Amino acid sequence: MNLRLRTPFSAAVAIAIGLIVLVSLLFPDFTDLRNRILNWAILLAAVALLLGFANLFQVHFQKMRHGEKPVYSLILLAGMLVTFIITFWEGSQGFTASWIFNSIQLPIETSLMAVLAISLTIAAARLFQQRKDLMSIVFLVTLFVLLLSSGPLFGIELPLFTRTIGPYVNNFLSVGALRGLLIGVSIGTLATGLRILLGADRPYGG
Amino acid sequence: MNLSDLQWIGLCLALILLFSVWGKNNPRRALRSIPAFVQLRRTIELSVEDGSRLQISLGRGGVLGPESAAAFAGLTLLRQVAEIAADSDQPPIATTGDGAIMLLAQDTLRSSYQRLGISDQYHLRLAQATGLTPFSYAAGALPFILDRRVSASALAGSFGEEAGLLTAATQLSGGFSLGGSENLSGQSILFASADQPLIGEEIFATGAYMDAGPIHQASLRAQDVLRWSVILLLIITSLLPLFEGLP
Amino acid sequence: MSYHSNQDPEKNLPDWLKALRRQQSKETPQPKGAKSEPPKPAAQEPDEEEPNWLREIRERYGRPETKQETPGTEETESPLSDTQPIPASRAVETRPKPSKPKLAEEPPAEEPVIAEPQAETPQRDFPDWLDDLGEPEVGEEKQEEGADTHIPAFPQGSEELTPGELPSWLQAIRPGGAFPQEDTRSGEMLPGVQETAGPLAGLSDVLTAEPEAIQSVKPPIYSARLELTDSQSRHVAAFKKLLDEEGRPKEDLGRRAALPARLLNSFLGAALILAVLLPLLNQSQLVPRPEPDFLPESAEVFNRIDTLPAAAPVLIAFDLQPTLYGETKAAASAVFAHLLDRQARLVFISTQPTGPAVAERLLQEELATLPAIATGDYTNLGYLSGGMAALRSFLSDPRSAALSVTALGMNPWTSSTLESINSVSNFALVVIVSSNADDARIWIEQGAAELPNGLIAVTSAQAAPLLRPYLLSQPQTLQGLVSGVQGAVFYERLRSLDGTGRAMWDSYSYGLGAILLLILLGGLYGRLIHMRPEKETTTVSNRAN
Amino acid sequence: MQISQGFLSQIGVFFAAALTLITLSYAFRDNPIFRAILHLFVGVAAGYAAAIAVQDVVLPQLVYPILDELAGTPTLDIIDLAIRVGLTLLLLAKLSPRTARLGSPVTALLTGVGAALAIGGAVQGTLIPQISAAAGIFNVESFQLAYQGGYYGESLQIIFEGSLLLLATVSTLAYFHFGAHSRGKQEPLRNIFVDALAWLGAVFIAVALATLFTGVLQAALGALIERVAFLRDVANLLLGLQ
Repeated sequence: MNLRLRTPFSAAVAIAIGLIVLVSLLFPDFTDLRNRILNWAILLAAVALLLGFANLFQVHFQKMRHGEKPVYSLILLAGMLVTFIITFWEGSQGFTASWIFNSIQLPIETSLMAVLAISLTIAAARLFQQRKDLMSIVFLVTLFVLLLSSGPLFGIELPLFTRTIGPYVNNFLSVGALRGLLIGVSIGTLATGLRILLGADRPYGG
Repeated sequence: MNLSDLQWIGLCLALILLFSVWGKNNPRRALRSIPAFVQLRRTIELSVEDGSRLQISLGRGGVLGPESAAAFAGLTLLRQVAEIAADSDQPPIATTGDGAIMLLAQDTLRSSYQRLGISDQYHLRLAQATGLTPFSYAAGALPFILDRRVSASALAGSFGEEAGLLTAATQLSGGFSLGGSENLSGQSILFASADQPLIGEEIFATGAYMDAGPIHQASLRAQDVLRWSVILLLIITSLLPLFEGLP
Repeated sequence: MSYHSNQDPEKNLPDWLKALRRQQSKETPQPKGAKSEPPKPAAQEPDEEEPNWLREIRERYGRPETKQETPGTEETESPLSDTQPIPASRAVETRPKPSKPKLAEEPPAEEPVIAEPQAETPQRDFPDWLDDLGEPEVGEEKQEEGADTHIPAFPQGSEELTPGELPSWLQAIRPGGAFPQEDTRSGEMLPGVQETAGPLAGLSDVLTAEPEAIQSVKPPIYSARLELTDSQSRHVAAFKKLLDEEGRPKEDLGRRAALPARLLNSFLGAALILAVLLPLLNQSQLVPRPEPDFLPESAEVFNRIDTLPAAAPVLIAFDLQPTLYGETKAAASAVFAHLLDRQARLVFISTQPTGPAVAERLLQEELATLPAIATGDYTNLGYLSGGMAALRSFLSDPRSAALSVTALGMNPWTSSTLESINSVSNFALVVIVSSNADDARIWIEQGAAELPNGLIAVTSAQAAPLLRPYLLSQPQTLQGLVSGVQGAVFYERLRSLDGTGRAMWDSYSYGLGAILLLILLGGLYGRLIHMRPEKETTTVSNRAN
Repeated sequence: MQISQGFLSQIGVFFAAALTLITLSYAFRDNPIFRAILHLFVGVAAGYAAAIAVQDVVLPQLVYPILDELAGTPTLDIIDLAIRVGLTLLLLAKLSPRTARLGSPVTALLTGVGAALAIGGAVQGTLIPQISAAAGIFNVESFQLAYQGGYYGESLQIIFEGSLLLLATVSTLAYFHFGAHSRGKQEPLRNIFVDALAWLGAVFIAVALATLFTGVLQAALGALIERVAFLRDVANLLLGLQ
């Protein structure tokens, strides 16, 4: 009884629903219940996305009203509303919606990835400039080796790297560590999830 | 030889509970030093000192997938930072690329402000969704960094390749960046480009290193035991078939 | 039943936070009407409970100003308040804190309290029942041990002061103390003058330890010319520098400091773009393609597709995000073209909202001339919302999955391609097209058991390292992989075709070479030419030690 | 309509090229036009994502069932529908700071589901499969064949490679060991055995991170090439070379 009296309602909801879903994941008998709750969660996540949309709108609307770089906010709001209305109206496969996606979103997004090629090269150069610890040195040496192994550089292939060292690093030296990293992350995830189901972590502000 | 999913979960749960009550007062128990957390504390104090703003980037991961745990760890960090710096000149700001995590960040900040007795200073824009897809989230967060509206960015959540854009911008503006992600590609980018990277499961240790409470310490001890159990199992599982096959 | 808590709201706060609140409460008189907790005896929560680092903050930057209660104003809620630029001057200075309104009544009157009347209960570290479990042990020991109520992340020794010995917190803030050496502040934030002697040695912007006033000096000889001691000159210079920096816009300072780095960045960017542009302009195809035995995992994809029966249904899990469309389209179009040549009947599904649009773009941009695409002879199941959970449900029973096309009123399961499909094992092959290893991993890990006909992947180069363990695992959970530009050009070679991959290959070769050279040159430039690094970082220096 | 669509497609190509050029200019200098493009991108991506969320989730899972219910042809049982409506309304209360607290139980629900899925995903998706995969670290079949055939060099190589994989995984895991002994004012110290293993783990982790980083770099380079090739094609189109 003490538990119930002292446990805030939100925490009780999180713990109860979390336990139900977890049990249903472990025991197939509860699949229907799980699917029902998951459908609610999927719906709520979509509504939350709309609230994110509203938040973005509100922030930039306020900025525009207060004259803080209003042109940028105006562009954002216009793009947001026009895209939403058109995509909603004619569906994501509609001509105008596809046009917006293919002519605006996709080029900018791929171009940002292209910019990343330059940013990452600069980051690696900075790493070379500034860090002198063991991990950074091993990181850089491996990076150089793997770049040499990636194929012919300036049209010249170095078989020692592409045929011998590169595959060895990829298939033996890194695979074991990647497995270790994945297992480590899964252990951390498990413990973090359990802290929430114990009610110890309450990101919902309970 | 292997443990079932239920057994793994049960073992982890039992260990967390056990370490929550056993040995928690042992003065000899400590945690290894992680430079990123030392630096994060220094950054928080600098931001309190000079009235600059910290950005806690919670990543683009949603709440309904394995990546949610990283965002939960980021929310723990947000709470700890807010408890210290919420009533400073420039309170910390949370940015995210997911609606649900944005709502949780707002909840976290609201309850922190309430605990500090400054609820009237809280407003919803302290936790923003700067974009609703991974790259647009990073693109939306860029102006904060480039315009120096934030002096430091702590990236704690699920980040992929877009992390590179944020850390590169931080470099460009002379700010400070700290980062951890559950996504391994994101980790590699953060390792190379963030001032202070968090590697592997270190992001999940945020609560314990930022003094979020004894259960976070207990959780780390449980993780330690679990990890060695896994090591043992790995050795047995891999070697057993080899010896079974010997004539 | 009541959810109201009778607990002391402060009780369950983290120890360091208790100390901070206590400090604040000493400094800040409780506003009238505020819900105040009874003061706790100091002995109950000794100072040792407070983490060192927080104590340092408090000691150094404690705000003795009394916060004045002001009525809640809209000023603090200015919509711009979260977007104010950092103050121009970030030199180390103790600025008076603006008085801030303290909320007297909480929750605010306008906030309804219907669902969670107990929401004022502070966040606890433990669930309540666990608190109960732990209480007997904490009991009396807590008062004695104080600091040991949790495992410190950093050593916490006793803090007794001995004569002539600096307390640990002061040592810690001195350069070379326990804190890392580096300072993350940008150039203009760094203090200029450092004390060199006495207990404050190493600290900056402090009053000098050797005041001239107490030095024995000869009677001064006055002259019209102002004579300055070294110390005075130093102070004048420091003050002048401070004034200069105050007067200069911060933006300029930052830009000036970063100019060499910016130039270097621009040079690196231009060089890389040139390296990929030149082969594209020449449309050269001189760089040799990989030998047929170079990528066995990609050859396996080729073999599996090449042995597919005619008109076999193939499920394409299209999780390619727009970001890496440009890079992955070469590999994806090579594999799709092969599938269509084998007259496979393609069925697309995506767990990414943008997946269907990207898939459509790929088909129309790269494969529109093929008959199956031109006539629309493929099925797009659309977007499967719900992430991993929805995917599990799709893998166990595809017909009951909530697909976006069914939401639009269509029933794809009546099409000739899908009418024979009752489970995912009915597909002759499943191909994952992904930019992200995590998306592919979910398919592999969740679907390995359900897909007896195998699983192959076409991915971005960035996903390949994480998928390699699945290629090497026994039993093999991923049967084949084509990744990145290299995979595309290799696959095209196997098919004896020149496609998008071949067109990119020379640029790829020159780009990789340029990246290698630029990293080396950029790094050496910084190290050898002694370009001042933007920030000196010790970073992970002690990670491995 | 055909003509206007063709015209729009043509315009789209030039528009995309301009956006590409401006975005790439950021690699050299942050500039106001890039900022404008950045905002456009954020807005368009948000609008697109929101429209898909409404179309693919909100309408079929909430709005259509309500309409069906009102039309007297229910597709969901009334309790399920009522819960969906109730939860959605509570979540919408988050729009205002005054009513935000009403939505906390709903965010708590999402948190609970997310935590459970994270736990399930971590254990069933990674932990168990990765440990099971360890059974294949040593290629037993090849080893037996080599050993029985008298190819001791090859069998030793199999053992060596397997040991390397195992050592890499074990030392990587050991690297993360958090527990240490407090040493007063000095830095906490880990067990010497753990520390030695962790040192080795750091080397393997650095190798693995470099492998991943190389992959990302290659992917980004691919994106850069594709964008530059696109700009070249558009330039050719403008110059009438194609």
